[in-house]
Amino acid sequence: MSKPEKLIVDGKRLDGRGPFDMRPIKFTAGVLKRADGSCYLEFGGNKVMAAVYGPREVHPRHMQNASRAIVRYRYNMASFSVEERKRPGPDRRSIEISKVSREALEGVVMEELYPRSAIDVFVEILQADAGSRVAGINAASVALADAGIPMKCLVSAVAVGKIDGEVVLDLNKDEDNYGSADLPIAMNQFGEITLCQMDGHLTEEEFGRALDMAVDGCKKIHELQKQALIEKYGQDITPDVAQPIEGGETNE
Amino acid sequence: MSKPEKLIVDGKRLDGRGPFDMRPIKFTAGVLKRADGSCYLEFGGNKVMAAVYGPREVHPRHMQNASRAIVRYRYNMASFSVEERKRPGPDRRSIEISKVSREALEGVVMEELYPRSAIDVFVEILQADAGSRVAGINAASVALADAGIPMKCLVSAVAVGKIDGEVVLDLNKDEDNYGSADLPIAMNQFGEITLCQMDGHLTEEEFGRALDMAVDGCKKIHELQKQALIEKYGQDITPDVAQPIEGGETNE
Amino acid sequence: MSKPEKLIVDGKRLDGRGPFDMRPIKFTAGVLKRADGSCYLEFGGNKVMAAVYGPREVHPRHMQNASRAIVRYRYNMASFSVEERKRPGPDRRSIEISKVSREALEGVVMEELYPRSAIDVFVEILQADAGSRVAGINAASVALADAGIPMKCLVSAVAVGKIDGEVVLDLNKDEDNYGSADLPIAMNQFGEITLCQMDGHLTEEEFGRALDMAVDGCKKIHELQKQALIEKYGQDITPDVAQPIEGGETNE
Amino acid sequence: MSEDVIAEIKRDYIFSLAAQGDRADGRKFDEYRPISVEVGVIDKAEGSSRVKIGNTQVIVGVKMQPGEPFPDTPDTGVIITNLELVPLASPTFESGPPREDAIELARVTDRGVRESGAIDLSKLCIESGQKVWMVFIDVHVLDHDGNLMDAASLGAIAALKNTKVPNTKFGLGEDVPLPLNDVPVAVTAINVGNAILLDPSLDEGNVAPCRLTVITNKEGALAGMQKSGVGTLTPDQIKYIVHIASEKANVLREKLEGIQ
Amino acid sequence: MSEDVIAEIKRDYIFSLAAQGDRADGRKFDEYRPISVEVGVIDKAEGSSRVKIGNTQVIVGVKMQPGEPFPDTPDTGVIITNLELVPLASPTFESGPPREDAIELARVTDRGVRESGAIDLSKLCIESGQKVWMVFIDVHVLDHDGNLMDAASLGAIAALKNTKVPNTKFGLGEDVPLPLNDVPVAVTAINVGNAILLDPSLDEGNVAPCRLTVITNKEGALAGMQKSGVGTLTPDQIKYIVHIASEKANVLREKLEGIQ
Amino acid sequence: MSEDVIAEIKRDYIFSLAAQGDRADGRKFDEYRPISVEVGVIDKAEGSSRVKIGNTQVIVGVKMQPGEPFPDTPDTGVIITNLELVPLASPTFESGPPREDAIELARVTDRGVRESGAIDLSKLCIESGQKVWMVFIDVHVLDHDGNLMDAASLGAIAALKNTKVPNTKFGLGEDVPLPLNDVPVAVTAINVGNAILLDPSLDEGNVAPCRLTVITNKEGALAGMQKSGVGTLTPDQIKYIVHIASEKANVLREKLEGIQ
Repeated sequence: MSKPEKLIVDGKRLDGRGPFDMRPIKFTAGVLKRADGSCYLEFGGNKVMAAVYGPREVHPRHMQNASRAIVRYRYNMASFSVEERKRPGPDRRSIEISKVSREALEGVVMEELYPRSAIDVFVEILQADAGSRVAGINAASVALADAGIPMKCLVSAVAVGKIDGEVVLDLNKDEDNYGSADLPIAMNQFGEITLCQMDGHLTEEEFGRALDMAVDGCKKIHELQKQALIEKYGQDITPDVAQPIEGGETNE
Repeated sequence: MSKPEKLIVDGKRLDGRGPFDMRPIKFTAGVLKRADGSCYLEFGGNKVMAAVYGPREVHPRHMQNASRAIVRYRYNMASFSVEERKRPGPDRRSIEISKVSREALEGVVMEELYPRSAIDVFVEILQADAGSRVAGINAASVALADAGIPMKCLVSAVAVGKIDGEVVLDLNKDEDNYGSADLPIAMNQFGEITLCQMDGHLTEEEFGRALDMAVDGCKKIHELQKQALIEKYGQDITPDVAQPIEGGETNE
Repeated sequence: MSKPEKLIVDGKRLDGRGPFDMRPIKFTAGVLKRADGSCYLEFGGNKVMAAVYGPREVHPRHMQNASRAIVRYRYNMASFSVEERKRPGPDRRSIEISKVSREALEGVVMEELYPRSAIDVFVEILQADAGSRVAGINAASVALADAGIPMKCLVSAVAVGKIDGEVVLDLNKDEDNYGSADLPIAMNQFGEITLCQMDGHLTEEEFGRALDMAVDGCKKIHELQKQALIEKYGQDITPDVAQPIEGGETNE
Repeated sequence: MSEDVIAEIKRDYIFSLAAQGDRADGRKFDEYRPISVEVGVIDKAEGSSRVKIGNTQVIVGVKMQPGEPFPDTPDTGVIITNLELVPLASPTFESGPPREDAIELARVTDRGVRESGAIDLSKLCIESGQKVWMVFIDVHVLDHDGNLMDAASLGAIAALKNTKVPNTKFGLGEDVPLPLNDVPVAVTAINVGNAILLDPSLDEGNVAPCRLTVITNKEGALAGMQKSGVGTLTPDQIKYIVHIASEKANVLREKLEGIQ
Repeated sequence: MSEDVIAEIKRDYIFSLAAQGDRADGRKFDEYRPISVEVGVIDKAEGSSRVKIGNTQVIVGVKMQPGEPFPDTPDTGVIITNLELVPLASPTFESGPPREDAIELARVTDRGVRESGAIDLSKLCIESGQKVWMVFIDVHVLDHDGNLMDAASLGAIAALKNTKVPNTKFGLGEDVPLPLNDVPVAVTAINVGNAILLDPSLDEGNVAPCRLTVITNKEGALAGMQKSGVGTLTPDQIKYIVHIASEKANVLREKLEGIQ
Repeated sequence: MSEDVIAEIKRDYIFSLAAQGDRADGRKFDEYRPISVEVGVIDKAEGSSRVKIGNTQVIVGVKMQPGEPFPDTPDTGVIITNLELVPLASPTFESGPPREDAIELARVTDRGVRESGAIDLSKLCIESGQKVWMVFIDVHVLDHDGNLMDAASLGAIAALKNTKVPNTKFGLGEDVPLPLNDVPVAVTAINVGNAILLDPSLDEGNVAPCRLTVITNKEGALAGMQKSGVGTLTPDQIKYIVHIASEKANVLREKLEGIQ
């Protein structure tokens, strides 16, 4: 698509969504035989497979941690997942995404239960639309639960962006290409932010609104994640989070 | 050479050979000082040096096998061995050839005698004509014997191909370039196939004939290997294989 | 600069120096917080930072030496240190320089005091003029002393070259580009040569004079190194070398 | 129980079943697990497929872009086949550059497509000596439950049948189907004792001394073959496998009919 | 004492100080260590800077050379940002290819420059579709005593302000200053207990559960943001950090005034 | 006996022999082991040689192909020298990218050829600024029994003397001999106690504190020099080695006479 004149017409985005609408999302838990846990996610045009192995032995041994499990995360794009064929193997972008995605999930995993072991999270982007990193985190979170890894709660993620000067939820590829800001956010069920990146241009006020919008989006995604697990297990296996907290205290 | 009109004229191939003839072959065992065993082989235009080290300690230790020796095989082409200079170092082709060549030899080595150790086979292609992989296996087999590695028997290898619609033994480079099938085969003295690859186009009937022709070729090469070892040691040091078996039973 | 007609005019080099003059040299010891020892050196247009860490543990363990410390040396050019941007990371030139520089210093370090440990010397060339390898060795030597590593003595280094048919001390970049020989030399305080490389064209007689000139240059540099350490420590901390020896016996 | 002991028990079980004419999952010796072939699963690719053989699952994407021909074949398109054993697909796969197993699978898949003349490469010239179509066949293994070779090969040919030459994207006219000549099919066998089993499951593949893959074309002629593994096969065993592989290939080829 | 115990003691010390409104080096929560910015320190570079924040020290060199534009932006210069955590700068850095920390620092520095539109890339076209200026920003870390992110970002922008387009060298006319539009500044905060501290020292950074870097432009709008580390931040904490980062950026920006 | 003890015994033996004016293989201090030089051993190369010094054995192949000149030397051919310490040649060599020893050997060999002006590179221009001959000198070590440096250097120059510029292959006329100006020769010495020994055997090289290689041209002038190893040499020792190296080079150069 070449740059359209407007990305929002009569309050509707070009794919017909309102500012607060997310693209169609479909989680399926437990789709792989070999992995200990897995999840296939279609999130708009993103097609994402996540698998979890572990807790398992760490090689080489000097990477072991004597007091807790280490979490490893590999975000990988299939060569055919994008418009122009991508060379196989990690590049700088995927290394950064793997790092922040791991950090987004690591805090909810009860690592102290499995000293000296590794929990491996593998995310394959089979088709990439905008938002593949948040899609990956969402699928990985369900795959961790499917693998029976003890967790404090699930992590949910979504991106907010700005198009035609308006803050909107969950950019698609065209909106991302021609939009002016991108804010991927991940959140745990306590309302705490576990991933926060941003590039583009946002005023402080716009940022505040965008962040609130992301928090709402994450809550909706959490419901879908929970449903996917219920579908597979016939019951709610997500951790029981007594009272989600809506932001903590600061020294403001 | 640009493509000739015919590759077989009056029943003779362009280098004067008949369909069942192999190119000149010369094995020399024990040609290197440092290696535990070695063999230099000229096989048509192929010039191949094979060396064996071991049994020796394995580094890193996690690659050791507690119950047997591991066999490693490196097929490597010198930069100047081919028409257009080859970049040094392994490429995908040489990695595949190293794998199947190792598998072709591993079964005849008595690995169980040397737990936790490695037997390293290094094959340098100094000049490549067609059939360098089978030349490498032939030389490696003699180098293993020269190194005194206990073996059940030698392994012998040759390629069969198809040119001008005829199945012929041991293609040279021009025949390989303009031929229509290539079938490298390795065989142990029990008549069992240890390497079998094929590409090109062969009917089932042609394949059957080609395989029989390869079996005959391997037997001839085995004689030359044995002679090379006798030349060096003054006696036949090849293992005493009671009764070579001509094919096993199947559930046909 | 394009090639000038002459590099020596009326006995003076184009930058005004005589044949025996070195460029301005300034050592500053102890300039980094994190390193155990460090030295910043401006040597003509060279800007060099050297740091020393150790003795410290060696990973992986199989690189340890049970009877002495290992010395490691990394010569690295910043991308922006040369006229045309250099790709980050080691190339063949820097690997060779790291090797010979390590060998130039290793002999004066009392390695036997620290078995199983490593002494790491890191040299960053922030700006390169001719002679960056000798500048690196000079700075590294001071950084080793600054780190308190026990040494038999300091090592000093300088290059001699030939321009317009004359042997001169310490080539600058233009002289190096258009000169006809380059002889980098490092020497310990016993008058023994620890680094000696040469390329270009020198008669045996010219070489003899060049080597003598380098020996004199090293002595001058040694004084500057000693001063830099006195400046930092308020006293002479360089090892007490009883009687520097002016060349050993040979079987001439 | 140690892994070695478990492996030993599995081996004995599989061999003694085979001696009785049986397999652990009840299949006949020459019977494949259920096979499914979907195409068009990746919109971003010029062609794509998802193939399942039992629980083994691969996705293949075909991308095409103009590039320079090889100097000695100035009028001929170029095939580049790659296969990734991503660590998601098996506890034994590792991150990092492809290892010999992945390279072997990719190269055998590639030879099957190439040597059978499956793609009519002469129709993929854009400008002689300057520009031809590069056909990238990328096989992405998602779940490794045995017999990757046949899944990769079947996936590749299904994705190629699904491929449109993206002329529009590069201003070269209308998109057209990739010109195909043949439909090569790989059939993999193992020998377990004196039994020859097709489509080895993961456990069967692990205990078998070696595998033989036979790639045949529409007419039943051989286009490729690869023995993989340390074990041996007699000439008669090989001839037998070639024979049944060429028959069985016709059954697999039916799965590809109607696909486009 | 084991390293773990020392780490524990440091953590307790820093947290309890913060609870009392204090920091180990006596700074206020929103106070930076002394900052120095020098430019023109590398003659061989088109622009360069040496930035110190406390003992943290980086050198940034900018090199420019003509190169090919990306196909989709034929009239636009290209920015390539690289950062090297050379082992000279810290006992914990290692030789070898850049690891995820170095890549993250480089990419966040790059996005700060890029997304704020700091460089007027439209003026870096030499010949449309054929040749544009490539701007290489190389950050070389010399001493890592905490808060590399802000030092790298400040160093990059200082070096860019110091950069002359080397037209002479490539026969393209007179050298001119690199055309700049904005001066983005990164401010990094950590939360320690309930305290938000700016410019974390090495020890503070090590014990903090995570960092948040906020990059703002001249007008106080956000151009980039990056949370780094396993810990969490509440939305309110993030909003508070955004607010003070944008204020503090003005103070840092003064250090860059007059530089050219 | 441990390896260390064996090494100690060898060291003592070699040093005490040298103190008596002797060597383990009975050679004089300035005597080389038997040298053989063959050329034309690899038909696929434009030039090739096999050099043996004692049991040390190298094969050198020279390949030539047209390529782009460096921008600053548009009329000058390009030399690329590579040396592979393949693991076949010694129990201590390993597979993988070349390590510092291989790189040093290649670079010293390269400098010897280059700095002596052995090849007349000005005659290797095909089209100014566009196309020149690239001369690839590949040294393949087959058996490492000491003094690889001299074998590599001798092999390189022998292969160059054997080289024909492959004009025919690239449609550039008749093949002609590679234009050579000089015949640089490397001579390597060690000091053992107070003895200077040429052509160190493997054991001698291992126990010597360092080596000095001196490369001289036909006129006896120096074209290159490299000290390798941790030990030291006095200036007088170096001058002495330079002197005898230049004399001994004439003897080695005779081995190259008549070669083409």
